[in-house]
Formats: sequence, structure tokens, C-alpha cells
Amino acid sequence: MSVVNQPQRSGERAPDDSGRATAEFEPRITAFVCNWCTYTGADLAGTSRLHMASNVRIIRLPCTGRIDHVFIVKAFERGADGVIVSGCHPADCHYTAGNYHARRRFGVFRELLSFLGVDPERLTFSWVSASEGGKWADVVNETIERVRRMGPFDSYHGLAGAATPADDPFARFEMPAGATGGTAAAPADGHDAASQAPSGTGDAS
Amino acid sequence: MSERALLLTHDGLATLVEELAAAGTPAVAPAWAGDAGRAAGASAAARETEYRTVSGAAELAFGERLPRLSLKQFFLPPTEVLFSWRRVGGGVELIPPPTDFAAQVVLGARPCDAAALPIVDKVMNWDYADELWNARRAATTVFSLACGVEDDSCFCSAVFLEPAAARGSDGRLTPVDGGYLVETFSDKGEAFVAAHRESFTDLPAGAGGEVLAVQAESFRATARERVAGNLAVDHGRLRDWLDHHFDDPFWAGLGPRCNGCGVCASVCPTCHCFDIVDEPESVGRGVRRRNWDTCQTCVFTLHASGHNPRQDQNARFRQRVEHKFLVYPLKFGDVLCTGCGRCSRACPTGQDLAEILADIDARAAIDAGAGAVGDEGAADEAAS
Amino acid sequence: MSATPTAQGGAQALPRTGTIYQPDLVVVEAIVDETPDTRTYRLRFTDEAKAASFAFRAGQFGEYSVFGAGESTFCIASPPTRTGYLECTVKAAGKVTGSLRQVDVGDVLGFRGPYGNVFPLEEWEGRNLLFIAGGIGLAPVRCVIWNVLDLRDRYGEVTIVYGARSVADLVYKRELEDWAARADVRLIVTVDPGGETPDWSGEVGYVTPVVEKAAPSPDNAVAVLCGPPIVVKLTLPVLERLGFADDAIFTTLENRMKCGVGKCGRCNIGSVYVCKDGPVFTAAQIKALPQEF
Amino acid sequence: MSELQDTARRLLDEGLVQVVIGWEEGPRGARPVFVTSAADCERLIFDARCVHNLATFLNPRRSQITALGKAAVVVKGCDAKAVAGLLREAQLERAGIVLIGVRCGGVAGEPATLAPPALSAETVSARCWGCDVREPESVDMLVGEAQPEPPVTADLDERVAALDALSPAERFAFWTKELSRCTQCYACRQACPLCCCERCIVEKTEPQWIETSPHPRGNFAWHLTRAQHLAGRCVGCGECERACPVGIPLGLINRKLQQVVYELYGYTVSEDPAVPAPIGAYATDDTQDFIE
Repeated sequence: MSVVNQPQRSGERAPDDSGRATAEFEPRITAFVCNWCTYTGADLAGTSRLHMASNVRIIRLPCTGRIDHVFIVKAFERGADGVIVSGCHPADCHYTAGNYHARRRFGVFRELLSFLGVDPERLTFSWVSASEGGKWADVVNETIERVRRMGPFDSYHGLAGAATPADDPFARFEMPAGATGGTAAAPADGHDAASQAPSGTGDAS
Repeated sequence: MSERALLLTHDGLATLVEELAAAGTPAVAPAWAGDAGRAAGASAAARETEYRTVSGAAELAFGERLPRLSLKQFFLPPTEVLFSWRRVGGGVELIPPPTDFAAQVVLGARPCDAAALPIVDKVMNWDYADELWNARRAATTVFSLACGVEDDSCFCSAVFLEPAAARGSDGRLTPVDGGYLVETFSDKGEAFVAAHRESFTDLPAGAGGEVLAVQAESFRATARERVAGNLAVDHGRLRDWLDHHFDDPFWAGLGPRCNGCGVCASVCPTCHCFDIVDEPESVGRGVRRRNWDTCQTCVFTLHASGHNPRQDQNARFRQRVEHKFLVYPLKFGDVLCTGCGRCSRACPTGQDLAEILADIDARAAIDAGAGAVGDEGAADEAAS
Repeated sequence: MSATPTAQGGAQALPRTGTIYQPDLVVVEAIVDETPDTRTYRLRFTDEAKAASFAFRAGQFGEYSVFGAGESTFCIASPPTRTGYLECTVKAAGKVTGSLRQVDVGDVLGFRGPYGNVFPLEEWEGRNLLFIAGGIGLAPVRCVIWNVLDLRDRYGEVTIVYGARSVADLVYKRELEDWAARADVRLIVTVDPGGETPDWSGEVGYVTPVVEKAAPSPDNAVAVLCGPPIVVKLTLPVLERLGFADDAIFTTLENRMKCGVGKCGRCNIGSVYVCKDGPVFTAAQIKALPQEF
Repeated sequence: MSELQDTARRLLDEGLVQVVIGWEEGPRGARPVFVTSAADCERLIFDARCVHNLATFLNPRRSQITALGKAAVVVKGCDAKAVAGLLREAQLERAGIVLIGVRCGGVAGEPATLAPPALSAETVSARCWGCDVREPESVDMLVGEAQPEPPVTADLDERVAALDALSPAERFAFWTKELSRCTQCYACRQACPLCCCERCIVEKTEPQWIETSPHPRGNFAWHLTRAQHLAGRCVGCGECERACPVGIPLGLINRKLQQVVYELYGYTVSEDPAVPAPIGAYATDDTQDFIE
């Protein structure tokens, strides 16, 4: 995998996302793209100096057929607010049928994610060919705007526990509310906290 | 410990639970797992209970089905942080987890779950003291609820316990008319009662109190008698048999049915094996956790080279039985089992530990040239 | 119930050194490429007081951390006679050992230990010593060998039989040369058939038959054997045929471990825990165990 | 019953198989049994408590079972679909097994009862909802009386639809709560006849895609992956949910994906191994409404 288009953010991102206010929220987007079409298309968008927001980290893979659903899960785990998966148009796959296989898998996975409550609006699937720099710019800009409106995906990022106070922002000790039985460490019983959502999950869309 | 037993009326219990909730002291108790269980005429499957922190008496499921998971999760959580780390400059900084746990109380623990705590204490303090386990133990006061025996899979009396065993409990509640007779067995239990004295009432003086005491003893005696019929084994010869029959074809008869899922270990109050994993949280920082693990999975003993000392489920199932009834006894004295029967009830394929123990005991008896102990009928029935 | 009654909760907060599962920090001082997939790491405690107080004995092991990848169990491969550092020799095979390949001199790792029992080196004084090792199994044996050679006059004859799959797979090549050059050490190095190079001057054959051919005398002798489980299993009967008593044969076992301190329940062989009752066992002890290692 | 026992006895007597995998009466109800001698065939039973999917025991990685020799396995309709799944994926050779089909009119939700319950909407397993196989067709022999349709139980589709009707945030809250109980014991995987990988992805460490720690983040990754890997493969036998020691409603997820592969690709679980599974196949005109 290689990374291009390192975005220039205004200011260093704080290690703790919890302070991200929606007003100044810059979504973090991870894009998994195929090497042959979309990556080249993204490159074209860059060299054509098309206007594009800089929130996207591109991860290049040989083919959309190589893009496993766990990549998307990992992106959300590690702080992505949205994910783009993009590759060659149907019939254009460098490996003949990788994108067809991917289309089926993501058709299912998108529904699965949605059923488990991950709003599919956080995901963009697109076909962007090597010559479609403009389309790539549109895909990126539209995704960013959509995800910006949805707000940070803190409900997923926080699944493994709330960050401890600001003086120790990296340490995560507590089981989150609603975890199995709760640990004795939990300061208060949070058993039913999850059921008090939806408003509490921060994923209102 | 206590000079005189007290009474905890149903109202007193409700007050106590609310008081603890108001004070922010977690009160862990068997509670309905879902709303469905509480409903009149709920199906057996819906009447699931679990230990959890409760805030009101309506949640309590005292004297109902055995909670799905044992009490161990409150002392050895399914996952917990051992430390967190981050890169600082060229070095690494480690941050230990907090161990100053707030006081909590368990109300209505099954005696078989409470008894597991001192059993696992021995492992957790074998030359090296496990601070996290010990700190949670120190912070927790355990009141058990004398058990009326769940069903035929219970066999606490076959593993040195009984349905009202005091082991591992700081105090005990026994059901009587109007509430529970309360006894305390430790300073911690005593201190808890003293701190919440207004929720407890004195036993009526004279005959009224004696009636309740007799009721409590009768409750315990009935349960004792009932569970004693489920299983009886001679642990000495059982251990000898295990020690000398590592390669016995007996094990190949047990492995095929086993799914290798380790549900038995998840639900077991004494299974304490764990995995240690690193989880990156971001670039340059992460946590090390320990997670429940089980000897029933193929990767448990798998070497990085690909060599696996326990190649199949026959070997892995044997390990579970041997750990409980041979390895632990040789190291620490008693057995790594409290007879709660959860493994048998939870097993998706019907593997039954009481049956297996009866079977081994019968074989051991033949080896030893003696008859089976206790109720032969029960052992034979279970072994059939 | 040993716990003290408390109304306000449990134990005190931990000191910065943390729980028994929290390692001490060590810095990588040197890395030696032993084979294409095996490296030796020389480590020093970052805490001076810890470095000064750290002591161990031959045979013990440690839990080594690569932060972010996890922890893995290796013997301490350097001898206790050389203080101020400790060494481990690691073959890249899994997640942690693979991550160690990415480590550079100056990087910080974690170490917990020493754990486990020891070779009874004091009891061996005055006796002849036979060391047999296969592959990376030379690491724990190397610790004993240097310990003995550093106290050379306390021991009798020293014979070392070492085998690896191929010449490229031999570890500690410089030290093998040192030992070969010493008059007070008899060194036999062998590689598996097909693993020799054109200029290979050592033996060709598996360790087990080479030991049998070398026929070391069992008189007043102790054998130390370490290698993959298969080498241990095959060589034990050979030593027996050569006349070594079961309690004069020592080996170390390395089962999969996580905690190293007898808690995680992973390393037992029958009723012994390799981490607490081992890793050093005599052949007599091993014979009494189920052959589940 | 005797027909089943006689069939098993004949297979063993004639040396056609070395083990018959069926059900027996255990101490807590029906349970799987591995009969290796003709004399033991009298242990075999089949009734409404025989809920276990015995295809699970045909996983070629279960060396303690393959060591017993060639197997005959007693299969209900749902079991036969799982066997077809294994055949479809070349985990088994058809000639390497003997399938004894049993006519099935539905099974109970719970095998651990001392007598077979009368099947009713309350006692019948959720898995039997919509089951259309009274007699499996892909078997070598068929035993038992003709069976009626199972009682109509709670409609799984209605429960799925109820969740679908919620907002994503509400569904997320629902699943966060449910999955927070998961201890990642993988009983769901072990009970699944189609979860037969040599090494499960969750046990692969280089890289460690799925966090094995049972916090909700690790649990989401695990359950998303388990479900995705079973999409178009799950036969709906419900063994995962039954095996779960903490009662996570995995059947809802599995059913949802059955709906999805039907709606998107017209696929329903087939007892015919020659019918390709939807994931791993494709059509050039597959729907791509979701792709920009």
C-alpha cells in the first residue's frame, strides 16, 4: 500500500477526538482505491489542480477485488469518519473481474453495516477511471460534505472505551458503558446506557 | 462470625439496593437478563438471568435460574487493560491501570460462584500476586444466597461444597418467610451489615425467631439432600485414574462431540485462563490487554513454529478435565470446580461434566477394585 | 478471607512500575544477524537501579515486549556471569518475533523476568558436561556454556554437539569458532544432509546420530539437551543408550506462554507448568510427564 | 426409530462406513453421538429435540472425527443444506460420506428436555420458520414417517423488519448493547457448519485485522466479519445463536443477509451443491445502485 495526497490540515489534529465540535469539524476520510483506474484518476485530479478538499487519505491497492471489508472496519476503528471505495468501471478491470466480485461483496457488506447501525451515508462506492480526475474530485468533495453534515463518527471510535481525562488523553482503561457485566473499575453502573440511545450515540444523521 | 443472625425483609432488601444505588456503591446481583424474563408465563429460554449492577429491587432475580455467566467477570473482566504505552521522544512510557477500585457489594451470589473466588485466589497468588484480581477482591463484599439447587446438573456436594456453602462469602442470605435470614462470616461482611444496619431487622425474639432459624436450616437441608443425589465421586481415586490414563481411549470418546468452542470455560466460575494482546490505539500509543481465553481452541497452545502439543479436541477436552481434577488439585489442594453445572447446561452439544466425572469415577473404582462411592444409582444413570 | 475490610474500596493505586504484567523498559544496545531469519538482541535496562540489581541464573527465561505487537517468551541467552546486559536470540516466526525484525539499535523494548527454574550449575561442579543443541535450541545452552567457560576450572571436560538444518542456519557462528579454537572444549558441529556447503568441514547428519557416533562418556557426566521437541524426543533415548542416567540429562522446554507467572494456564504439560516448574527438566521428570509438548 | 437404527446397523455391519453420526438420549436431552459399532446403534434417536446441525461434525479439520473413519451422518433438511455448502466449497467429497436423511417436521428451540415437546408456535425453533424441506433430497437414503409442516413461529422477517425500520443510530444502539455482552468465545463460529476455515481470520495475527479483545469495538469487527463471511453461505440453521452463551440474536443478522442476497442476487440457500454461492460468483449486470 502507498499513500498519496497527504492532506494539509489546518493545525495539528488533537490526539483526542472528543473535542471536535461540529462547527469546525473536518471529517477524516479513508479511500481505498484500485491502482489502475481510480488511483490514476486521483493523480490526474491532483496534476490538473482541481479543487479538492484535503481530508482524504488514499490507500492504493491492486484492485477493488483486493479490498476486504475488514479494511473498512479497521478504518472506522482507527478514526475514519467516512470511507470511499473506488475502482475501475465494470468491464474495465485490469484483472477482468475483480470489480465484479467487489461489487457483490460490497453490495452485501453495505447492507450489513447498515443493519448494524453504521449509516451507509458514511460509505461511498464509486467507479472512477484513470481519465476521470473531475469525477474523483466530485466524489471526494461530495463525500466530505456529506460526512461533515453527519458529524464525527465518535460512536464507533469510542466503542473500546472512553478516553480518560485530558492530562492522560491516550490511556483508555474503562470498559465502555454497556459492556459485559461492567468491570469493578467502572465508576458507575452503565449497563443500560446503550439503550438510552439513539440520542446518545452521536450518530444522528 | 455474627453473634446473632439478622433478618433482611423483602422491603429491607429493596431499601438496601436503592440506598446502595443512591450512594453510588455498585450492587451486583442476579437480575433478569431481559424484560421478557420477568413477565408471567415467560418461556424457559426467556427466563435468563445475569449478574449485573442493579439499581432497584424489580430487577432482582433471586432464587431464579443460575445467571448465564458466573461472578468471575467482576474480578477477571472479559477484557481489561494491563497497562497502556506511548512513545515519548525516543523512549516509551508505560502507564499502569488504576487498581484503587471503588467498594462494591455482591448480593445474592450463588454459593458455587462465591466459592470459586478463593479457589482462583490460589492461582492468582501463586508466588506472584495478581494486583488487579486482588484489588477487586479486596474491594468487593460478597453475600451469597443459599441455593435451592437448580437441576440435575448441579453437583456442588461432589466437589467439597454444598448449596449453602459459606466458602468465599462474607455473608449469607437464606430464604425464610418474609425475607432472608442473614449471617456474616467475615469482618467485611460484618462491616457491611453495620454500615447498612437500618435495612436489616433483628430476628423476632423467642419462638418467632426460632421458627425462622428452623425454616432456614430446613431450606438448606432440603437443598443439600437434593444435590447429593446428583453426583458423588472419590476425588482421590479419580485423580489417580487421571494421572495414569493420559492415553486412555476414554478421551477419544469425548473429543468428537466437543465443538471446541469453550463455552464451558466462558461460563465457568473457576476457568481463569487468559490471553494477553497488544492493541494499538493510534500511531505511537496503545494498550496491552488481557482477555478471557480457553484451552478448548486449537490456537491456545499453538507454537509459532506450527507445532501444536494438543493436536485435536480429544487432547484439548482432556486438558480441561485434567486441569480441574488433576493439575489444580496437585498444585493447590482441592479441585478447580464448584459443581455449578453451567458447562453442562451451556454446552451446545450436550457434553456433561457430571456424567463424565461419574464415568471416570466408575472406571477408577474398577481400577481400585472397589465399588463406586455414594449413590451408585445416580452415578450409573449419569454414566449411561 | 485474607483481604482487609474496607468501606472505601480496594487496594491503593499502583506505583508506576505497575502490575506483575508490566515489563521493565530495556534499550536495544546491539543486534547481531545470526542467520537470515534469526537475530540476537543485546538489551540493557533503561533504569540504572534495575540494571544494577538485575540478577538471574542460567536456564531462566523472560517475556520480551515489542510495544504494539505484543509479548513473547525467550530464554535469556547471555550468561549470568556477564552483567550489565542480557541477550535473547530470536527466530522470526510470528507476530512479535516478526516485529522484532523491525527493531533498531536504540529502540525501547520491554522485559519481564527472570522467570522459571535454573540449571543446577553448582551441583555440576567437578563433572564433565555434554551440551547438545539443535537449531535455535543453542540459545539456552549457550547461556550455560558461557557460564561454565567463564568459571572453567570448576568443571571437567566440555563437549558441545550442535546441529542445524544448514550451514546458513547455524547461530552464534563467531562463538562456534571461539569454542572450536579452545583446547578445553570439544566441539562437534553438524548440519542436516543437504544443508552443507561445498567448503563445509563439519559433520553432515542429524544431531541425534551424530551424538550417538560421538559417543561421549557418561562417566561423571551431565548432558544438557535443547532443541525443537522432535530433537529432544529422539535424542533422549540415545543418551539413555549411551549410559546417561535420567537424572543426569537436563533439557529446557518452551511451551507457548503468555503470562510467564503461572496464571494464564497455557503452558502446562500434565501437572507441571513450564513457566513455574520449568523450563529446566531432567529426563527423569520428562519421562514422568505426558508426552504433550 | 428402528428404521434409523437398522439403517445405521447395516451401514456399519457391511463396512460401508466406520462411524454413524446421529443423535442419542443424553443426560439433559438429545445430543450428538458417534456410533462406531452395530451394537450401539440402538442409541440412535430422532425426534424434535434433535436440533444440532450434524454437518458441523463433517468439518475436515476435526481430526478427532476423521480419525474415526468414513462417516454416515443423519441429516434434517437444514443439515443437508449445510452439507451441500461443504460440498460446494470442496471441503468434502460426496463419495466420502453417506447421508441418512430424516423426514423432519420442525425441531424444538432447545434440545435439553427429557422428552420431545409437542411442537407449537412457542416450542418450535425459530430456524424452522419458512423451512421448505420436509424430506432432504440430496441424501443416500431417507428414513422416518412423512411429517407435517412445522408450526408457524414468530416471523423472523418481522423482527428484521422492525430493526430495519429504526434509524441507523437506533440500530447502532441496539447492536452495541447486544454485542457488548460478547466475550469473543467464538462458540458461534464453532457451532457453524460452514465456519470451517483452516485458520479463522480472527486467529490470524499478521496482520491482526480483528481485535480479539471483547470490547464492543472488537466485537463489532468480529460479528461484522463473521456475518460477511457467511453471506450467501449461511443455511439459517440457527446453531450460532443457540450456542451463544450470552444470548446475542445472531439469527437476525444471518436472516438479514439471507434477505439481502435474495433481493440483490436472487439467491436462496440450496440443497444442490452445483448451485453457485452468490459471493464468489457475479453477473455483469449486477445491481450497482449504491455505486456512484
